[in-house]
Amino acid sequence: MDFGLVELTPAQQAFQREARAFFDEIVTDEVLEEERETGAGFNLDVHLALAARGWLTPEWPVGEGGAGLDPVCCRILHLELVYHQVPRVTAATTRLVWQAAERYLADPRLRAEVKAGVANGTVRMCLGYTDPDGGSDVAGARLKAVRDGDEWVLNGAKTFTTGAQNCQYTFLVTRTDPERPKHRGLTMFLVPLDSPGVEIQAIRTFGGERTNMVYYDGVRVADRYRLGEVNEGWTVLRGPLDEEHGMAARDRLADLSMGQGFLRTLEPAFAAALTWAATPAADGTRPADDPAVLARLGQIATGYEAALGTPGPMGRVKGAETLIAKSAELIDLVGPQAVLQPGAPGLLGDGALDFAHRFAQGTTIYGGTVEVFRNIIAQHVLKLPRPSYPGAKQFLGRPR
Amino acid sequence: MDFGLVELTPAQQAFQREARAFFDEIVTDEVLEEERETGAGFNLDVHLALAARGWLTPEWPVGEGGAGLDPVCCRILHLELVYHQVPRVTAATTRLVWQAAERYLADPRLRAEVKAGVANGTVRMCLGYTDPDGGSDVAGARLKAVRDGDEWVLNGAKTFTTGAQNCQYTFLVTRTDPERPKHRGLTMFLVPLDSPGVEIQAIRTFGGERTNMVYYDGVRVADRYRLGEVNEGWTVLRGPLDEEHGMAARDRLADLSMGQGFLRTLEPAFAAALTWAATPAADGTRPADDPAVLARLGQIATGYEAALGTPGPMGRVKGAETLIAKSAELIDLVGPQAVLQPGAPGLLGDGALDFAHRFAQGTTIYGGTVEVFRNIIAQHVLKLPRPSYPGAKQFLGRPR
Amino acid sequence: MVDYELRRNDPALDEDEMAVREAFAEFFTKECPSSVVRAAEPLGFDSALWARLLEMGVATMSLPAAAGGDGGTMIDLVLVAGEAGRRLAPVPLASHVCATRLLAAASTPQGTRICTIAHAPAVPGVAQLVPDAAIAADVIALTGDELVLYQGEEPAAHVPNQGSTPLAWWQPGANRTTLASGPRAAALHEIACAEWKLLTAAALTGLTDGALALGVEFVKTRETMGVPVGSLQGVAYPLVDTAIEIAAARNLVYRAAWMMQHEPGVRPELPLMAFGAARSAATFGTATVVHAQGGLGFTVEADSSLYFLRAKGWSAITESATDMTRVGAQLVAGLG
Amino acid sequence: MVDYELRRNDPALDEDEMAVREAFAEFFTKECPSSVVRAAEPLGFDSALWARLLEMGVATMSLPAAAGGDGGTMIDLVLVAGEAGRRLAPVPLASHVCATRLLAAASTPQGTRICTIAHAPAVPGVAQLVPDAAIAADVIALTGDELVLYQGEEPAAHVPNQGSTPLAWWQPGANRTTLASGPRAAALHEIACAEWKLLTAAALTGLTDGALALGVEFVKTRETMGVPVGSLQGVAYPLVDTAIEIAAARNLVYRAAWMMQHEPGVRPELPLMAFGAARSAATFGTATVVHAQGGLGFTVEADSSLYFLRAKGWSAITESATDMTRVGAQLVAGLG
Repeated sequence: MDFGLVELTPAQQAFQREARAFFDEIVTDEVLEEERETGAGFNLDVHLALAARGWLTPEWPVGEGGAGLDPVCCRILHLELVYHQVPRVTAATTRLVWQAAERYLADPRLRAEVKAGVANGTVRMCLGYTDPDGGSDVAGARLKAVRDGDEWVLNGAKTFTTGAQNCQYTFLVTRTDPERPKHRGLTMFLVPLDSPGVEIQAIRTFGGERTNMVYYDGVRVADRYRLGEVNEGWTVLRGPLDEEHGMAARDRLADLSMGQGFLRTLEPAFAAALTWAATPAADGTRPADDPAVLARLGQIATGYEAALGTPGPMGRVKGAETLIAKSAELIDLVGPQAVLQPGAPGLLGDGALDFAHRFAQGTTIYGGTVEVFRNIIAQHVLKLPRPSYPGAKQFLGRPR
Repeated sequence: MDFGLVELTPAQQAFQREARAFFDEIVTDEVLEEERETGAGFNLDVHLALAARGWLTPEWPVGEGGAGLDPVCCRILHLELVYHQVPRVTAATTRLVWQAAERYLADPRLRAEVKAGVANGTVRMCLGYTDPDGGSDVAGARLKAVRDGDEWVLNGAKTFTTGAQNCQYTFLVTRTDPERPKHRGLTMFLVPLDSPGVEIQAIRTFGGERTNMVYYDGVRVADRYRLGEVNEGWTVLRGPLDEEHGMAARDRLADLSMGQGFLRTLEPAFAAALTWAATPAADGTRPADDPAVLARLGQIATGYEAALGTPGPMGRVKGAETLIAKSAELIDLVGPQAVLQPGAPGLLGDGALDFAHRFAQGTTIYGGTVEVFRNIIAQHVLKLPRPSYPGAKQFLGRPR
Repeated sequence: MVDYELRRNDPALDEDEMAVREAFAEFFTKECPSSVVRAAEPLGFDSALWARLLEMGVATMSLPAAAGGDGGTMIDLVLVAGEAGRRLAPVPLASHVCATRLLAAASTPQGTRICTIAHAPAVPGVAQLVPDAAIAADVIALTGDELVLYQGEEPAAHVPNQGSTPLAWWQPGANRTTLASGPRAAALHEIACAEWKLLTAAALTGLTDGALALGVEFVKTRETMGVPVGSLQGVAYPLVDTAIEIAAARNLVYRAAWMMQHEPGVRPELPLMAFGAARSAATFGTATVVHAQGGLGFTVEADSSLYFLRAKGWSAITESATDMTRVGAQLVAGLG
Repeated sequence: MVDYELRRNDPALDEDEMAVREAFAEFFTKECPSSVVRAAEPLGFDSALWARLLEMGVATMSLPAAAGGDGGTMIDLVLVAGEAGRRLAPVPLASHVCATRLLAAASTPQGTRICTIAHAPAVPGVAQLVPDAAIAADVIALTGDELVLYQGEEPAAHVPNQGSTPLAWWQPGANRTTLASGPRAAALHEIACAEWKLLTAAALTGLTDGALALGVEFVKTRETMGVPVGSLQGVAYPLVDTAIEIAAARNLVYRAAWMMQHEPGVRPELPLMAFGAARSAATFGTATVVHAQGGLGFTVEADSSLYFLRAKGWSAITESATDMTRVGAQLVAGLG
């Protein structure tokens, strides 16, 4: 057990100063404002500036386009990215897809090309998992891929392909054999998004993010972009899914909770509420002078701290649901000022309360709904009997 | 819409005074102490005293053993029974079973005999629904009834037959045809509990109640005790079940919430907490001087009031779950004194806080679990699609 | 045991009440589809809709005939507010109706302009956020021990906010008319704020019911694993719980309205309780519906998003941090 | 954004910690089956079990070697308390251990008798409910600005209570030894009470985990409608949520213990938070397990009933009404 402060070496301290100065410079108000408006989770200049330092792939050797950072510096870099609110959704999906591409791209030249692009920022990748009407049942994908000589022809659509407008490739789940059991008829591709027949249509969420519907109309993709064997897509897919679902091991510096990325949104909101509580009104009284206000702040903070330490898939559920519950409670407590939005005078903490409450609602869905995670916990942690559904021989789990 | 006070006629006022004086006299400390110890929900002297006034069947005509009370007086009587904590579980199950017996007993002499006994207190009836291991799936009953000439031979057991030790009959669900779909192979009987082969074994709950396991070992029961047709037991059973599930109409004087019977347990607990809050400590301060304490009392009272007005099966769920949540919150608020039990010095409100918290846990099960009620609401109120289970063509609902 | 009061327990609408509810249900369904709600963003005010609503007499319906009203009741008002909420109508219903009632109670003729109420005490030079002040130049507020009608030249500047309501920072101006003073001023103001909370509670309950209908419809038709999503208990139960919370809040709103109308002052905590219950039903219910619709519910094109944003957007625009403390204090005081 | 602290985040037990947990898990599994728990009712004390536990050094294991201890840590103690909780051990673990640590901190030799702590200030002539005072004649309390060891002739009279704990009304007697005075007295007492809450939080977390195991086992085997009960989401999800609450509370207990041990005073709110989280996990979890077992879970013969009654029975015996206010106050104070 160890919750201690990490003592930094002089080199690590220098790195921390360097990173902070770097982000202070490149994450300008314009960058943040643009991100607020577009909700893209991506800024090309910032992305390329990160790439220039090898910080998109910080743990990779310098010779391969990385920065050769040790785990402590990687953690510092991660926390600085969070602290500076660097738009980084597309950077994250790119890393996720790379894991599968590295392992399953058969063509070494293409693999090397993608790898170099991931590091230098010119190759960015997004997730093409969800069919329209498909919900969480990724294995039920219907987008069709039909072989035609050395090519495949794709027809169908994917929704929630976040970042597609800024990516070169999408990690696409296709149905190559509708006759086989649903998990056995999938094939994965790394589809170039500049292929003729690809159309990207923006979808905005009330959390402020932009995602996309992507249509595939007779898109032809060469067989070299296939990942893994034909009809073995489920195996290929499960790597990143497991990563997203946090079944993978984590080191002792990393966030304990898979939901911490969500929970962090609560921090500025809570800080805004604390500031509100400590600010005297015209008559000199502070909300914090009321023990009932303090008690509610204490309750909310307790929920946050409890969620922070909840590991793995449990932390995923707890993080999302804590963010939803506590952001709402903060708004109830603070009142009118809490629902102001950017541009309003008297905005508390940059609108963090309003933002947290809206953003929260997507977090029970991203990368699998909380129900998917509850099913995982029921079956893999509690070992409860698996429910049987007519349409599923398996439920996002391991093949039997 | 009408939430107004009922203005009593002089006769109704007189009745109220009479009822209060009557209960003040017959519900002695000994009666309450005995009930606390036995958890029987029954006291023979009290039961017979009620019968002597026709108050077991208060709305029946005087000539049939009732008291001919108008609805207002019936309501007064009911509220006085509650107010005086009269042990009345067996009186209630008797009334419930009588509805089926009145309609389905084929033999007029037996019917008249039972009716007279219900009114004069000598016939008391309990519910024999649940097979051991049977849970909420009443239609899955396995206790066997096999015809032998003009008699039936019963073999099996029922659990949670509350009041059996004080009853003359049990309303028994039996399996008469194991070959037919499960809802079509049931037959109901009114089984005399003094029949040879009946064995009653006490079960105590931590809520303080006593219920029973009842074993039926080759019990012979005459066909005249059969209720309704052979294999039509589900129809017979549904009357009282629907009544228990609150699908039946209710008049405007009655409790709005099916869960109010449970919720009432919260009232003395809340009153005890209010008294605690208003009592000065040695240094003169009262818990109620702390706004945080007031806020929590306000929250709890709000939950209670909201539950009070929740009608039908929704009120059943809300009543039980509000009682569970709020009794726990009251204990958390009040602290050590809240968990004291009768006999302890410094007991608040007769131990109402401790009692409410323990009693609460049974209320999500009595007469069908909250899950059964949620299924009913999902299907009959929201019209959501019915889930399909391999073992059920129907789920405590109407036959298709 | 705790002693009882023998009351009727009947939330069922009578014929007249039913007629009011149905008339307004029909009105809002017809006049206020989601396209109207969207078109009114971000200010949250549709003047044509409001004009038609005023024509229906909504502002004055609950006033005594002597004050130009129809002798309607608080019950009628919560029914109207509930239907307005169900369709997210962008109109200053609660503010203007309560302000109008307040003017009538203070025997002051109401004008033709939209009027609203400042919920916190007004201090010259100190701004407060006031619901609907971005469309109302007339604001009633408590200043010192006086109840004052402030009449500005024009409404205050709108501030962007989550629920797209006409919220504005407002401060008392020079054009003031005293409506009442002393304890009566405070009492009138407190009643008006309680009425505002009650009408908002009614609107939130209707809002949640409107959202639930969208969620139920979605899960009936969407399939996963070869079964309708709505047949899974993990999906169905939260929707059932939403229905339960709506029923609970609605009847509490009804009871509070009935008591305010027929036995004013007897249960002053009920409007605060109703507001608390309705707000929590709306918070839970709209989040549940959004979630039941999966990723789709999270998009701005889904109507459920409109409901979600107004759940907090309508309830947070009044200060309520001390409501529960006040409820608790009233209950403790009731002991003596 | 809020600035960060670079800390390790590792709740995994190291080899020594694992050894402690396993030793005590084994001990309680073997020595404290539910029959022992039942036999100790209603007093809630098994003197033989306690004697064996003392032999294992539980009272002094966390004291410095100079004070006769093994230099164990708060972490070791929460591990022991967790395993005691899992088996509902009827022993005064939290009280006696915290009192012993308090005596050591005040450089007072501990005696051979069971010692406990009065959580509220002791006023002559005023009785308070003190955990374990029905088996402890030695009670440490804060009186005025002094920390005092009161040594009675015999323990106070046991009062019946929900969790079958050795609870008693106690008041300060004549035989008193001053352990410390002034701010130091208050500080020592506050630390001891925080430690008590933390160990109780650990016990409650273990308790909930023990209950969950019973619930999970039941729903795996019981069938309804032709499927195992546990395959229904309506049954499985609350059990999943119980597991989540346990994991959340456990790691908060660990973190609070680690900080108390290694950076005392830096996060004084953590033990209160851990207590709150563990209590709410126990409340929800034991009720969920009882309910999952249907009518059976509600019977006294079911072991789950023992767990349910101790969830509140162990957590309510200390005053905690102001805990969250104190947490909030500490956070606001941290702003400046």
